[in-house]
Amino acid sequence: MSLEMLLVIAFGGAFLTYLLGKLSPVLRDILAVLLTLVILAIVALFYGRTGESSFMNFLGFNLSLRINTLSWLFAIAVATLGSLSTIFSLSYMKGKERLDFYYLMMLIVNASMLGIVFSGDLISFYVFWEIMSWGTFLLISYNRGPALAAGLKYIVMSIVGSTAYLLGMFSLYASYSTFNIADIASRISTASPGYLLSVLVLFSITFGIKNALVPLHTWLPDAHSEAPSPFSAVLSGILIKMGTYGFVISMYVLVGIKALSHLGHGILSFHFMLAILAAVTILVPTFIALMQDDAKRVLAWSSIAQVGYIILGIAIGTSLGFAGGMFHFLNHASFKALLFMAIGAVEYRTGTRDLNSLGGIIKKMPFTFMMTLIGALGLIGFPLTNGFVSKWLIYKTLILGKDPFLAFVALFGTWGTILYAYKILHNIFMGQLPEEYKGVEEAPFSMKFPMVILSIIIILFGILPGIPLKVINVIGVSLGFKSLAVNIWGIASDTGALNTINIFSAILVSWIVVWLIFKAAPTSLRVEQDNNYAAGSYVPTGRYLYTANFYAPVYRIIKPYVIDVVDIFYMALAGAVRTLCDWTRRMYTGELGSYVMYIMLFLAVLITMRLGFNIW
Amino acid sequence: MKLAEFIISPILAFIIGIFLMGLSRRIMARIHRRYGPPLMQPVIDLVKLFSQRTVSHGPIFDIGVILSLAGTIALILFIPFGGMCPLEASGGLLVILYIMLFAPLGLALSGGEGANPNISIGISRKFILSLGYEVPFILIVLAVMTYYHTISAVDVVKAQSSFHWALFSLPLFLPGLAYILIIPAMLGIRPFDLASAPQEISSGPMAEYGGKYLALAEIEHAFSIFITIALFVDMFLGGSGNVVYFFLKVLVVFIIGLLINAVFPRFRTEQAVKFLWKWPSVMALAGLVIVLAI
Amino acid sequence: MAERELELIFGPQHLGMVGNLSISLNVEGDTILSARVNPGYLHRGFEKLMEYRNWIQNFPLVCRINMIESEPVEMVYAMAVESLAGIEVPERAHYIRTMIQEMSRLSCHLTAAWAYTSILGFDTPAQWAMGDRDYLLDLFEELTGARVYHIYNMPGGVRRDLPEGFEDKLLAFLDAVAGRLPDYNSTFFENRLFFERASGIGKISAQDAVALGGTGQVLRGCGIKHDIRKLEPYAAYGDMDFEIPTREGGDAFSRVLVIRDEMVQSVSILKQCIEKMPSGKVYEKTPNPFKWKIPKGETYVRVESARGEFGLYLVSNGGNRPYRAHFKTPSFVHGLVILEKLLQGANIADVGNIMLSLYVIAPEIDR
Amino acid sequence: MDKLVGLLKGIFKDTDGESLGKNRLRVTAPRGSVLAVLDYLKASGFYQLKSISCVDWMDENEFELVYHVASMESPLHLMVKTRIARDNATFPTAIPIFKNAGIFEREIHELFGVEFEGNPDLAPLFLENWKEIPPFRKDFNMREYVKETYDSIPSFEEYQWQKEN
Amino acid sequence: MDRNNLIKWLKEPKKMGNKYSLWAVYFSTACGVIEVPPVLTSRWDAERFGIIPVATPRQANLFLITGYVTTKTLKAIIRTYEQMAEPKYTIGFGSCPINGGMYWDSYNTIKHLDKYIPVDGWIAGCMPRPEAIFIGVTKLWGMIDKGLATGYIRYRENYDYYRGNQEKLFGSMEWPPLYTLKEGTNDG
Repeated sequence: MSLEMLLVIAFGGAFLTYLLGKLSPVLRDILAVLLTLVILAIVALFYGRTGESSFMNFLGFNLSLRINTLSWLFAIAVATLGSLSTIFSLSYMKGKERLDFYYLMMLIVNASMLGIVFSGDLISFYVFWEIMSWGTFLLISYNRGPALAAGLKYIVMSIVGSTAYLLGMFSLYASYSTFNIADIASRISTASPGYLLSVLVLFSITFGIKNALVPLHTWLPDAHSEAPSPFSAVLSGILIKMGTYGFVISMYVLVGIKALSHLGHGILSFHFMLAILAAVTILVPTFIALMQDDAKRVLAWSSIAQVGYIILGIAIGTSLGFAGGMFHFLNHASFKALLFMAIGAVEYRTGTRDLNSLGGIIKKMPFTFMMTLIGALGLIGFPLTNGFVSKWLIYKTLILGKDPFLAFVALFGTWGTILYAYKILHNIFMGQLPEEYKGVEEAPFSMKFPMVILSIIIILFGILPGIPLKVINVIGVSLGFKSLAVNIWGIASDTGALNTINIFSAILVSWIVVWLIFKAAPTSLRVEQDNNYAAGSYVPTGRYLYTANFYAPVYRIIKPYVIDVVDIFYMALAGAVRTLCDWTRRMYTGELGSYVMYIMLFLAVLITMRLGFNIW
Repeated sequence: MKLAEFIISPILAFIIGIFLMGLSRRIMARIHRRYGPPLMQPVIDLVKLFSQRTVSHGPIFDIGVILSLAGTIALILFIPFGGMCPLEASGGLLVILYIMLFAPLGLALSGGEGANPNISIGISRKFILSLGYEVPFILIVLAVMTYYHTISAVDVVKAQSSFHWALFSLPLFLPGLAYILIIPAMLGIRPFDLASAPQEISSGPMAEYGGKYLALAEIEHAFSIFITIALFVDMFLGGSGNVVYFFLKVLVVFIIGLLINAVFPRFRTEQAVKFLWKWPSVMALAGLVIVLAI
Repeated sequence: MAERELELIFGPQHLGMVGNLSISLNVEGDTILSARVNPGYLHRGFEKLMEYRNWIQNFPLVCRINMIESEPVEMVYAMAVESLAGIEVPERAHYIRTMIQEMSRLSCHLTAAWAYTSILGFDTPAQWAMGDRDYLLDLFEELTGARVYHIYNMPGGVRRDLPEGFEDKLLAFLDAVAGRLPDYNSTFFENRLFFERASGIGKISAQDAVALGGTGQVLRGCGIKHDIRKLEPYAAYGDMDFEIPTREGGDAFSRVLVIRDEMVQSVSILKQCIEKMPSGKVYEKTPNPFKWKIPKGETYVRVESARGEFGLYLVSNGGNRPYRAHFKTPSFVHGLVILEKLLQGANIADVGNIMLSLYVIAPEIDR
Repeated sequence: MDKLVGLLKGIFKDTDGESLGKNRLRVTAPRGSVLAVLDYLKASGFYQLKSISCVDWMDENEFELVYHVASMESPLHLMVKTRIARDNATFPTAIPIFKNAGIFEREIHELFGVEFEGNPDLAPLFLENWKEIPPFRKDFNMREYVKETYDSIPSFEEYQWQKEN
Repeated sequence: MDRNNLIKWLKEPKKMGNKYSLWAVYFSTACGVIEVPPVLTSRWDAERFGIIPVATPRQANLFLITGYVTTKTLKAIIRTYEQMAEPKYTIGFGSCPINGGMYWDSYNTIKHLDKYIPVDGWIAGCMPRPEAIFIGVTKLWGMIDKGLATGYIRYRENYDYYRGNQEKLFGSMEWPPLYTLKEGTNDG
């Protein structure tokens, strides 16, 4: 099976599904699931393959597809999440309108993501990138109303990103007259640091927007909360990671470690700046997430913060940090998708995801609770989940790299994460069950199944982190990092090793001991929720649940400091642009002379910029 | 030998923790100008609690409290203690930092199913407080790890052998003091007992606990007294290869902490967080800067 | 977004509740939106019970209206009966009454100090205060035979004269308490954390305090010099030289400090009592209680209890039992009106703090 | 004191004032002018409503409402009294004049059954599930009630004896 | 700890634990509570015997019903008592819960507490002195030793009687029965 065939199946299947939907919705559903499963199987079979093939000649440029371990890792994540979210969609989307369109877009976005990771040159990368962006836009605004506004916000920022990408791409072409990534990479080491930096900055804008790196994140909270839940899982789980892929490609494939290390030194180096940006991305969104009342908005802000960890690991640029960042990308894909699906299941059953009005759902949806719990534990980075290992790697890198302040931000962000993760768990599942949710049922099988798979991944990679770490180590080595001493249970090292098996068995044994003690004591009486301490009174119905303003004291402390300054800035900017446009209308005088003058001015600016690059 | 440590160190920790609990009640009584309970009182309480028949609110109510104690017991195995550290090569201080999460998270989950707003408020306060004390605590741990350039607790202890105690070294003096300031917050005792403030929210997370649940929570508290102080002894007082010396060091630190908390009332939540983000954090930060500068 | 309000029930079975009272708090986050005090857990219908008992039988009854400080209640009832029946009280009885009033005030303030400190979590001064109060109860026991309910005041005076050597014991106690004051100051009143917990909490303006019917510490904490002992001296207070301590803040901190200063004044009044104590008989004989009828009439008498103005409106229809008695207790207004007002917008951590700084004692509300 | 009585009599024709010993003044006013009197008193320095008492004069089939008002500076204490009919007793509320009047009225409403018009909160204060006539009325026989309610409940010994036989 | 005690501890740890660790519900039912703070604080120091006040009924095993009980309080007492962990002990404190005491004719206080909840021991007097509380507690110890403090078992076994009496007084109760009622008893 070749890469071209895969993409043909992926895109063709998507359109076939759309057409089949006109005939029979059931067949459409089956085909969509089958298609994603087939893609998953094919991608899985690609494991270990490397190679590049040209598939098309476009205006004289050779467009090529390429596979290596790096793209395989991303592709398998795409394919897994794609199939799971499609299965999840089956019951979640049931009864909604324009379903053919929904499935078409889902499958096309998946296919385009596969296209991105398998692209061997900048042009096909760009084409797939645009398909993905527009498909995402259509899916985000699927629900219309506020969703349309969120989608517009997304696509405007996406276009800005694409423009930056095009600038970078053409600039590279101008220098090396090829679009092929591998060709550019082999020649770029001779370029001046200033030029490299400018290209990197341009690409960083593109990928930073997709990756929702502060200060380019503002599209994400709206988009995540407005999109349909299965797509939110894809969006947060893998789609924004295309930005991560872009960062890896531009930093370590295009430019390469060696050239990268020459870009400035100490605090003023490129990757240190990126790391600081990542630290800000961890810190601020974590606390904004804490203050949200909509479950999906909490998760959306949390996605931004977690992306911060990924970029932090990758930006630091040691083999341990790179491994941590890459592993965290996988982990984030698993637990954030799981969380979005679980919230989706709750929303599907109760009709709301408002953290203030839910409560006590654990009595009705214990399975969904367990899944949310596992997802939340992974998010926190609880020992025995995969999030722990990746965060441990990142922390260790930072501490031993003498960056304790970045480490502090990362660790502190984790404690913020605990707060909002528990808030989600508590406000949805814990506490008293309100009257109106007495009739809620457990999620259907097609929702349970993807959640189970994801939770198994979380636990498995948490106890045996060696499985993904070995793959990541291969990638790292291929990119020129030092090889790590990876075992199946973690990492051996002189400065503090990690052994998850030890942790697992210690906790298991002490669990058994405590459980035996617990069992030896008299059995306790199971009581209803209204048999509860209320200072001697009977529990008032429906008014005995603490959810609103869950962390009120913290809110009061942080509220003056934690505001989305960036969003406010962009909004002000948008307002200013509108005024500016009103003003510029007056420039269209209709006289040829003035237009000529504008063009001259513009050229002058361009020339100055060009000169500026050279001087730098 | 190694295998025996797995059994001995939790049991010793339990004995020391329970002894410290009894001792603290006794010392507090003397400060109150009264006689105080027998030293064995915590054990008597535990015996009684385990014999009681109480109520449960659901499976997570049980699992949470078991998880919290299990995590704490597992944590003991990672802490160098009198020459023993059964799981020394399994992640070091970073893992300790994370396994310390088991106890509050387990209690929070268990209490959450208890479906009582007092519990929820208590948990919310507990997490807020932990957000408060983790700032100085992380800074302190980072200062220690950066100074000794290792994340392994055993190596930190080794580096302080032959009386090169970190508390009396220039860079780590301030973090050491900061740690003493945050010990009551980490243990949730006065003046930082706002999570379980009985006069405000009816003992918060414990409100629905009785019998064995309370007993497990008490044991967990005994362990965490030991762990918190043992970490201090390991990081700043050079640990000890001898259990008796180690115990003496723990005792001294504990009594100093006790005298502080005898005369202070409870903070309000915001005041506690502001205090913790102010003095201990500034001290720890100063220590970290000095460590980096050297 | 729908905001969910929580109804948090504070009391009666609650460590933060001193007395048997229930407050249901409407909470969002940790802020109280509104509070509703739910009294009645101690309602025995005293005023109704009094209508079924004759004038003397009511003495053991009325003192139980306030368990913490029974003296002012006895006093006010005795004064009301005396005023209706036109009985003159001997001078020495006035002094003894003054003395026992002040002892009772001291004991009540120490209880309040215990309650207030233990709610804030000051275990140490709480334990000390309660321990010190017990020595005062010993003195009460020697004087009256009971620790709590003394039934010492009678119409026409007090039940019995001071036992021998009582003055010395009282003086020794007063010196001991005054000697403890620095300890209390350093651990409690001058503790920085006490200031942080109490200042600005439960703030009420002087106008509101008057308009809502506040008395005692509530007024004096707002800087209003209002004290029945000065305004309308009863017993032997006219002969005593003392000051009315006031503070300007109007918050819990000021009210608690006023309580402390009042204790200092009480000690001084007690010392003056012992100094100036005249000799003579301690009670005026009254008729056979079963045949005692009091002429038709009505009266309102008031004393300054530890918590503020304690009044009794007593109506006689010429029979051998009261026709109607109505107590004006300080906690009634403090607990039902001012407390509800001050709890609005307060933090849930401060419920007990505000309640006890207002000196709310549940049985006084319920009667 | 006499001056005040004179003043009051000058403004409100049907009021009557009488001194009751030192510092006590009883002002009797008919139902219609009580609130006006209170309003006037408040304006002339009697800021504080201490309490409202209610006396059940069953023989005359009247309730007597006594408003205790006092000033902060002078020791003078005024009792403003009025009589209202006992059957279906209603009276306008004094909340507009004295903010704390509501709670006293709530108490009287529960214990005597006087309906205060305009008082928004007349919920039961002390009693729960009270089904009898208001307990402080003179025609409520307390001892009879106690016998019926509490003494009729069997003791544990009686119950066991019943069970065995 | 002398040898006798040690043997007892080894033989019957449950009983000994329950004896020496009486945790009291903090419920100021009525005026009797004014003698409880002195007992708990430095003059009398009940913590010597393991008696401490605790916050919620779930944690407690000793219920001191201090003084007269009004109907409103009785409801709270029953609720609190039912929420306590077993084994649990109640002590009626003062004259009023025994037979109404001086409120024998009050319309709002119940006269015999043991008609509504089981009471293991009584301390008479108004007020009982702190010493009396200690005597009461030692009596309770003796009862625990001999296995006589079985109020909670009596409550469970005769729940229909107690619940019936409670419902007679309150009309209907908000919360469902704690134990299942036996047949044909819940009609009063």
